[in-house]
Amino acid sequence: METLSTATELEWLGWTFYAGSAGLVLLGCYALFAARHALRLLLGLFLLESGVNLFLVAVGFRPDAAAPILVGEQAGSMVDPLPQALILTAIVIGVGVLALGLALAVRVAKEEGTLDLAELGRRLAATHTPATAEETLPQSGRTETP
Amino acid sequence: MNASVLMIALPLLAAFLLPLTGPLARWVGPFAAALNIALGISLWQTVAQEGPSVVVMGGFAAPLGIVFRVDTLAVLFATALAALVLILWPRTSADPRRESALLLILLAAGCGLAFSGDLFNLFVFYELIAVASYGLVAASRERLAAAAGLRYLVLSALGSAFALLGIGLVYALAGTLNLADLSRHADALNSPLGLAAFALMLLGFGVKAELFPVNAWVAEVYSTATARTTALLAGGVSKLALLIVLHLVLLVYAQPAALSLLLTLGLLSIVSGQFAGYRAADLPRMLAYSSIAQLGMIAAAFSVSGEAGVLAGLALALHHLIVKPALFLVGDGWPKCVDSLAGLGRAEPWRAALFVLLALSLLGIPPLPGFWAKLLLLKALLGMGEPAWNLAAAVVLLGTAIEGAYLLRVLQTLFRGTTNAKPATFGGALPAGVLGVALLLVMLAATPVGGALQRAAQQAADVPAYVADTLGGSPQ
Amino acid sequence: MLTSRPRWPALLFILGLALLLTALLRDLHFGNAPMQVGQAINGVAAHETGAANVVASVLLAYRGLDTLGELAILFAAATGAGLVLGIAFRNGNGEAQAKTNTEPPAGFILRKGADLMFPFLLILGAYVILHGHLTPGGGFQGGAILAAAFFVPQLARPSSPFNERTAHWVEALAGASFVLIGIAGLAGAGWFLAPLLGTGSVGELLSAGSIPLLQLAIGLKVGSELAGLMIALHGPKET
Amino acid sequence: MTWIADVLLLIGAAFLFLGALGLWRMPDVYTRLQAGTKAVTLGSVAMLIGVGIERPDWWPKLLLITLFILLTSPLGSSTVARAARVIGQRPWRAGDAKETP
Repeated sequence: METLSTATELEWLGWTFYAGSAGLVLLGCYALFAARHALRLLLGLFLLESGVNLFLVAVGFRPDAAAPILVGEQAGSMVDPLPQALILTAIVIGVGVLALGLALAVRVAKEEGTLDLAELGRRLAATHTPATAEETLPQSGRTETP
Repeated sequence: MNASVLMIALPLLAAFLLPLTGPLARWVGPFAAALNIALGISLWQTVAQEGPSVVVMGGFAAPLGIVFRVDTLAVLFATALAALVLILWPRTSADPRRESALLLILLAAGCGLAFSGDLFNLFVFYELIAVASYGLVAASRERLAAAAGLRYLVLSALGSAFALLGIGLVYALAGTLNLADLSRHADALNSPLGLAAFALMLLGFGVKAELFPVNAWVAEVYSTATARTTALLAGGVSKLALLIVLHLVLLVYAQPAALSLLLTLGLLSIVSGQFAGYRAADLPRMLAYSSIAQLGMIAAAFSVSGEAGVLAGLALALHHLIVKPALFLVGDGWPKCVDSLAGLGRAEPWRAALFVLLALSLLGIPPLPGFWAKLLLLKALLGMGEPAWNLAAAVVLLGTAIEGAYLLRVLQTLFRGTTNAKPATFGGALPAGVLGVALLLVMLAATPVGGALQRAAQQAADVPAYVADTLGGSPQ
Repeated sequence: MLTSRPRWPALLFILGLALLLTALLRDLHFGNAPMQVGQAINGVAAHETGAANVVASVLLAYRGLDTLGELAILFAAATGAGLVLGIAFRNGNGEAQAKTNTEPPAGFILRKGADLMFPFLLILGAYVILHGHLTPGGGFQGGAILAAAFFVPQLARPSSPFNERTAHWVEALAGASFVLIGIAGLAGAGWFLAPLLGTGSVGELLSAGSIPLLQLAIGLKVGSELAGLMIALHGPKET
Repeated sequence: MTWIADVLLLIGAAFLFLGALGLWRMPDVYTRLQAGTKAVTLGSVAMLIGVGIERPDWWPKLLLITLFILLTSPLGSSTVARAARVIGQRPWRAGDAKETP
């Protein structure tokens, strides 16, 4: 925009963008590490993806440049269109993965009655291997197998 | 050369139109896969005569548009994947139409991964394979298959987000996404930030390639998905993910730090995979862990810059592509627990004999192809002449010893005692037999196969030719 | 909630990651990334593709193959979801079936609102799709609006038939036509997804070669796909 | 004129923040809904007006967006509230435990 000219303003804007995207990425990572419920994990993934997308848009930013859409006979610089196209693709990919994840969660909830992924992992580890299951269970503090 | 595009477009077209084909739906998929094999063979001949070439999408030349690089390596992988998909086409399924569509999409995306010369395009095809495989994994009627699929999806999506972040960093630093163009601007990526981008991409693409920190999904998915899906993921998809890593290492990240990182992850995969395989008590899990270790070896081979490493990795990859699916198929239907396999060697001699053949080749017993692949790997690792790579050779030998211990344990169990259980139905007899015969053929035709691999490795490792082909040799 | 293990390891990890990110991002100069490809595209896009919206020309001309892959991902996700939910509802011993049948009718507000919005959403979706090469928007955005247009009435009147057969046909033919336009480019100009029909003059509705056609194919495909996906997640209707 | 726009944008941001805070701090579905709807609607409309003062040539589009928000936001929240009531969610009373979000 035309109001953005000084270097300090640009720097501030840059830090805002970077801090925003890094914050979203970190928040998403935290959700993935701390939460165990499948829906929360999927939400965390979505946050993480938003952070990545914000970063990509920030990469294409140019001071004093317009949106990459030609209106009439316009001269002057435009911001980088490529990252914008990339994030459009990335957003659609994210939606597809999220939808499939929700569908899987519906099936898991119907079949297993829980959406705690750590618990499901424990059940998965115990499916066929009575021998190894006993080895791994004590460290997680559980003794009974559901 | 445009056949390379058709190898992607036609399976996608078939997948989109599949809901409308009515009673023909059963035949569309295998037909498209067979067509892809035919296209691949014709491409192979063209490449053999005219050398590698470049296909430009939409007529927009690189680096603005997306390009396909058609060389021996790419054609080899695309054709091998098509053949694997055809061999492993499911006979029965919960929902044949949807499963066929997913398999066709996997086929198209795999060809795209083999040919594409654009970083983001590779990411899109990688995601396409990932989404198709989530559906295929969950299509199993096994209990907990959906749970395994969900955990797999979460981990894989985390990896993909990291990979996308890495790609964004690459674009921020170098201003381009075309691999050949990035190769020209490789200096811009020779910084901590560039290396971080590589590490992020390695984490992302390493999920499918079963690399060390992000392979927690492997055992649980492979032990719940159907045998054919497992065979396809372990045999085909993982190699294609490593192919991306190979392109990155050869063209863009030839810097020592990146190579050491890849080597470290590969070695950690070998060690963790072999030890976990040694501890595993059931057969699918044991095979899954062994698969992690084998892919670690391929990654270690790719970390050797230059032709020798590519050749070794290629030989290992193709060997694993034949052997591991066959092993999963042979083991399907047998009791899962290793201890209950006792006596099956007498009850089902042919099946057990096939298992022995495959296991020995996996281990690398001399006349079998697996031996030559491992020999090439050791030669390549020692050829670097640096301490880290010498250590890697020792780790590979150690891994082989552990692998020998657990595979021989299975073989011993097979031929010990007798069982009064009825022989289980061998559903995968035909595909497993075909793969076994292919292994024997490779053993008999070792010289021509070796020559072809040599040519593929030579073309792939010739970076200046790649750059000149793609960018038209134009000066900067 | 479900977490019984301590949170501080995760927090510590995140803190470390944050420090790492800050250290790395300091090297990245905001606002002057070397956008070589982007600059080059900005310079030639209008001339080469005839689209006023440069993002659309990147999406459908320069990187058309990405968009085809993206379309296939959405298709794969919808197919996979159908597969997974089909198994889930079959295993669910008819309980799910019973639940959807006893679902209470939607309220007055929702019914009236849905009726009120349907035509507007339809027009908006069509506008966004057809002007994709001129203004922000395009097939994916418009397709999502179309999907909402058909899904909201479905929420308001669960018993009214959503014509899945038609949706399947639209979905399949739209997807196929994207690939066929690509193959037509291969046959005509020698390149997959090569622009057809000439570029026209920048800024007019009928311009930009095959981009509007591709936008239309994407819009219809995404619309039918998302509507089908949401209805599949909503619960089984028939079969 | 610009300072009016700035004030409106600030008001909008403040209400959006309060809406988010309410979504987090309120004890049950119904109270959360009202925080998430009323405050957010007011916040976004204030922001849109602020943008409209800054950029007078965008008025028609902004007006359409405002109308759309005013139409859909209450529709959505009333539907969610109704669904919560139908499945038997009891409104929160003083002394009840706060629901975990």
